[in-house]
Amino acid sequence: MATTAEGFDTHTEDHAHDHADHKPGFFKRWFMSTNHKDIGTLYLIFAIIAGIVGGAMSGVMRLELAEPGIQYLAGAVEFFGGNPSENANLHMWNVFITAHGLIMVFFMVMPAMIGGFGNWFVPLMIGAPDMAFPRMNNVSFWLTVAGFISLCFSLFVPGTGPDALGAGVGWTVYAPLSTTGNPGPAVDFAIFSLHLAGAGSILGATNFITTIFNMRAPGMTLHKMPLFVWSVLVTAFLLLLALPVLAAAITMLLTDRNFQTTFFDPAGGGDPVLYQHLFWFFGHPEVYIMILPGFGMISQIVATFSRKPVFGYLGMAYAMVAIGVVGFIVWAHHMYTVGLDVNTKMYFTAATMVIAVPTGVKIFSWIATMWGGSMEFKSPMVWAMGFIFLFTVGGVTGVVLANGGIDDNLHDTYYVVAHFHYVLSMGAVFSLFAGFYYWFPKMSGRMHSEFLSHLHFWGFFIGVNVIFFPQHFLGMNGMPRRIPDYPEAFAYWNEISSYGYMIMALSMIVFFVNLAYAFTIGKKAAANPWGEGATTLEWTLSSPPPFHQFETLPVIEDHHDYHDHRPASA
Amino acid sequence: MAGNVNHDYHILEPDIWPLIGSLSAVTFTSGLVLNMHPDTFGTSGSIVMWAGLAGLIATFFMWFKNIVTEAEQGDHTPVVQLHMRYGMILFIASEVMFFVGWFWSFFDFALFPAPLSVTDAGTAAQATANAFLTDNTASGGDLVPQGMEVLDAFSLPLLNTLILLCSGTTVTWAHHALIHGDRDGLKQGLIATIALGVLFSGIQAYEYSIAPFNFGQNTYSSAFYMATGFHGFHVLIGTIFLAVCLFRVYKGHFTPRQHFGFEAAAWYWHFVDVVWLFLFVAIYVWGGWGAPVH
Amino acid sequence: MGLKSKASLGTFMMGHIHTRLKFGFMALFAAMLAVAIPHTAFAQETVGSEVPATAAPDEVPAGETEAPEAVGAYTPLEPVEGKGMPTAATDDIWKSMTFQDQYTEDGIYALNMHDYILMPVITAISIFVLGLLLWVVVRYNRRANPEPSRTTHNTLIEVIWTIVPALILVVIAVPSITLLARQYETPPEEAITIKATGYQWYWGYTYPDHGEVEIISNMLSDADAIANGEPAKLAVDNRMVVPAGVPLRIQTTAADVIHAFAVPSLWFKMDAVPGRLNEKLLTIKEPGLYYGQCSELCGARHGYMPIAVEALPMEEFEAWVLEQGGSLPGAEPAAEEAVEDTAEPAPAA
Amino acid sequence: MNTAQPSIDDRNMRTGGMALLGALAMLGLGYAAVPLYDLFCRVTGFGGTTQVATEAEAVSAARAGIAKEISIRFDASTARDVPWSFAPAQATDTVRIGQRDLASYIARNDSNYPVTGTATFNVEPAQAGKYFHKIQCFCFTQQTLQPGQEVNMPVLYYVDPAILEDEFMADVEQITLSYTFHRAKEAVDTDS
Repeated sequence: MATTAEGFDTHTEDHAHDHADHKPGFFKRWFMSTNHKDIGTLYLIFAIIAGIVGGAMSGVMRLELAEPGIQYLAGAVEFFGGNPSENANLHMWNVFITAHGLIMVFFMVMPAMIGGFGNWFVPLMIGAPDMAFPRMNNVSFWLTVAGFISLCFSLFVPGTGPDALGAGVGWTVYAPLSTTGNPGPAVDFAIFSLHLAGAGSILGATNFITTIFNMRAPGMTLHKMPLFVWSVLVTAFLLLLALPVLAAAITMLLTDRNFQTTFFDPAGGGDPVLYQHLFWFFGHPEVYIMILPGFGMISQIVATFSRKPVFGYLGMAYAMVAIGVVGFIVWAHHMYTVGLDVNTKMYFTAATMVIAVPTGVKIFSWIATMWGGSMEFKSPMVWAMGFIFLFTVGGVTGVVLANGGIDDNLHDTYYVVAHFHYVLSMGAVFSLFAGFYYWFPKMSGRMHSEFLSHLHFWGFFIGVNVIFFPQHFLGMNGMPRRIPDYPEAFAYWNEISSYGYMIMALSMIVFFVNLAYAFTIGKKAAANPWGEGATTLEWTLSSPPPFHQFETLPVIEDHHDYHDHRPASA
Repeated sequence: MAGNVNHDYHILEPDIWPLIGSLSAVTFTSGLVLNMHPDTFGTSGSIVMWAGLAGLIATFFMWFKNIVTEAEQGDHTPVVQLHMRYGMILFIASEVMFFVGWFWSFFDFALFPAPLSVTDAGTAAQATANAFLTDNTASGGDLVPQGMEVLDAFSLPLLNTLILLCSGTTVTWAHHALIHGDRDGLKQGLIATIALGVLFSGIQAYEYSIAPFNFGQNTYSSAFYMATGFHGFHVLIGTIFLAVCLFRVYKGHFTPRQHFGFEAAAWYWHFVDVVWLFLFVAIYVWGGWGAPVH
Repeated sequence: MGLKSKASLGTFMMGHIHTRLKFGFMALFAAMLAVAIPHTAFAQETVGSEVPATAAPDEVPAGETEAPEAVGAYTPLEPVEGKGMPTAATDDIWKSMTFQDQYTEDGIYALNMHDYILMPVITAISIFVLGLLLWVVVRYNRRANPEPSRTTHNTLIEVIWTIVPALILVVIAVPSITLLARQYETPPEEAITIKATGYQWYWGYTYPDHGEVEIISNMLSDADAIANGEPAKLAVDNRMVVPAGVPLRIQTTAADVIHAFAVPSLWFKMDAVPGRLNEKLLTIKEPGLYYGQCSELCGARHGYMPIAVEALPMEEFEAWVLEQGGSLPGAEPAAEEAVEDTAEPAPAA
Repeated sequence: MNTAQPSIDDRNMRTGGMALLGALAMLGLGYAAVPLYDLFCRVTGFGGTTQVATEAEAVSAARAGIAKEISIRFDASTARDVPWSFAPAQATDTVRIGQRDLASYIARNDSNYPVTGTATFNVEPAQAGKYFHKIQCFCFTQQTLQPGQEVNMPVLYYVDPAILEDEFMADVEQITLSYTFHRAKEAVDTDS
């Protein structure tokens, strides 16, 4: 099978050079792009920049939390052009938690997973020449950038008052803190940021669903699609159905703030809890939006490096569908302490625990895929294995939190912070790095250093565990989240957690060194650097693929055998 | 496209409008924020907002112009038309979820109403207390606070319902005419639909102008204006969409076999129609039931 | 105090992995029994065992022991290290890694559920997955197994790994639902009502059954707290004083934005939502000082609005009420409003 | 343009005719909706609003002759920007289930300027809400109090006897009725 990849490669080269590799000039190529691979690259670059910004913010936060008392916030206030005062400094903390959350969710994980890898590899994996709506694809990206710009504006304008800049409302933007509690324009900029990024994501979701339904190569039925494509399909549906509800909710926030409506204001008969329902109806699917593409990538990687097809393919695909569907009916488990009645709480406890079943199916199927395999521990594989273990740890603490009665103690403590960073900062981010190392040779045509990638992995693995594992202790011991200062008793584990950040930050330097290495002295990548385990269609193309691939569509005849490439029209 | 492309998909040339459109969007929203906070930003907001809006409108115009040009060039093969069908269906699905947000808040207020009443208290509280013991009127726990007047569902709103339903039939008439090659019927049907759409918007605007309550008065009025206002906005978009189709008909576009632009407009129009039926039943009839009408 | 017994109770999985693991599976079944056994009996031999249900003299600082005789003289309770507050790792590393000791029946039930059901189960699952991963690394690497199998299906194992997790969840659901039902027991009519109102950024406590006593509770500065012998960032100027051992009806609301009234050692957390009253039963088992913090983001000083619940024997509580100018239920309400000056409070700057 | 055969014209005519008929039918149905819906509501008692008690219902509830009593707690809160003293005249009261009772709240404006407030209420425990009926209450949208002015605000209520059949209410011994006064929004605040 290794030979088939090259076989296809030569085939494309027959006609690749006249048209397929004709690239437009710099501005046209990167600012007016209608090419899914270029747009995917733009998304990845954007996500890396946003990740640096959001990561730097978390660095300031970990620094501040390293010991009790307020040490660094005044500097942060000055950095954004404000006048330090106790109020402004403490408000700046809330601005940081808000911006860190929004950036990491909307401008790092989502653009990287769906915009970056989704754009790059969904068309390649289904044997399509591009996305269904190439121009709309581009506006999806630029709307995400526009949203980021709006969020950046919010950091420099008044939040609670003329001296306290930025939106200090948390990424959940709960009313009334976001209405009467933060009257300045910062929250309006943040709200519009979500509108813009959300519009971009809805258009992107439409694009992905259409592409996946309509542009699969001849012979590739839904049940022959690679699992990554399945994961993006489910994710796109979640985006399509969840984001508009968020748009409605934040529009109501906007009118409550500026046009005297009282949707969430009890003074006019409104209800602050209504906002939480609307937000979490979006917010819970959103967390699956952030992890499902990761599931897909891990499936591809595990199969590739075990040199074995995915175990229980159908179970894996439908487990993702099940997670997506159930994800829409569990939202109120984020609201256990608002005063829900007992039946509601029991329902949401039970429904939430149900999600553990399909998730367990996925974990065990990945292990079963490796079982009996011939595993090779290339960098993507170690990241994938790290993902499986850490996501399990994050998942089981989710089972603890699912219990409404237990959550009475843990709600809004560091235990929750630890839980969602285990599933996101480790789950989603590990899968992002796994996917990055997996596809980097394909995208860039260069090989990264395996040594540096492994070094990056171990540094990151140790770093994030040192950051977040002690946070379970802090949460159980009672430390609330979103506070810049804490009782002395919490100092020890906070200090350790902050050391973990240093380790993690160092490992990220290794990552960038690795990138620099790959682009300067990295070897040229072969069409398929991973060997016979890599069976999906992208490995049949050159690295990097031609500017326009599959000008003759590949024909799929067998699930595990994508090498037949007779022209469809023949 | 180059000669050795062996598929029917539409590979587009680079385009500047996505970039312009996105930057216009953030300019527009930023202008809105500036406008909302004149205390902080003075009067600088309007120009930013209008600049952004102009950019947005230019983007929409150029974007659709390009699509139409491409369609007329024959780039829209059957599979590309199928893409557009999927795209439009999915877009409408997301719009449905957008309205779910409004209905959610409306039903929250309707089913779990906060008790606000506009009965004038006066100051003679004890006298009022005595009156309470003999008074039979109910108060408290209403979606529409007592004493508040609502619009009569069976007056102009009913007329509007009929107008929209009627426009649904005229757009179908136009569609059938198009399929059967009856260009005159197509034009007449479209003109009738657009006229009904404009009539609807006019009546809605008139109704807003005479409504006995305003946007920020209470939760009923806020939910009312939000839901019907966004619906009205969609009617406006749909009317423009149909008007563009009419313009294209006069330009000789659309064939009995290929006319997705028209179909998309018709789908959108039916979506707007169905949303109105829910609005009419839920907000006008059910929500306003029992309250005094204006 | 009770260091040894504590280590065997609340130790986290890093403690004695071998024993914990073995214990974990047995605990699963033991936990089912625990649900059936009257919770009090169970509680006595675990968390409750280290502190007698009634206040032991050594629990209360010397000055306080005379209190019963001197009714009418309320002396603020001195905090007890490690009770009702988080534990520093430098004092007791194991205790700093787990829940605070619980002083309510529901809290003990929940803690037991966590320690004897959830914790063993999640630890076992994590270790099981880790073990499988290590096993495949050792056994199925390219050198050990050069020829991969082509197995992609095994209906039996797929059914098993769907059914078994579902069964484990059912096992968890039983005590979970029981716990929820217990937490929703409504307060009896005679329960003493305390209303906690969240403000930006302090708490107000009113006692409607005791002649509208109103307490405004601001955080003490670090220096004052330490001078008082209390933990900094948790100590307050005016505590929420309640009687121990009797049912309390805790009601929460807020005057501006959403806050949350949370006391970890009482397993109690309830949002304070403006325009809405939340209510929950709370019975504190024994006198003591229990600290908590606002647990819903509420603005700049969110981290600086702690909660201090001071549970006293009934007669001392009544003495405190009278000292605050309040009245006791059944007696004539006090005419004057003693705490008038606190009506327009300002947060400690 | 109309190159079609006569049959298409015919079919168009038929379609048009059917559309006209449909429109007429809808018009008729639309106007018939008023009396039909009215009739429906009169028969079913469904009026699109919830928990509004009338004197007649209260009387019939009282006539049910239930001897069981329940304790009612009255709670009063003010939002931060309402400088009023606002409290119930009595913290608790015991009423016979089904019996009407009158409670009152007292509000006094402690500031030296007129303040317009607006009240909202809720009932705890939440499941009791649907059994707690207020026949009359003071939930005025705009209650303006002059400096130092004190008003007595009565609430006339009863507890629905259906409460006795609800298993979720079986161990509820006290129901709290809570009122919160908020500052009336400036946009509709015509008094100050």
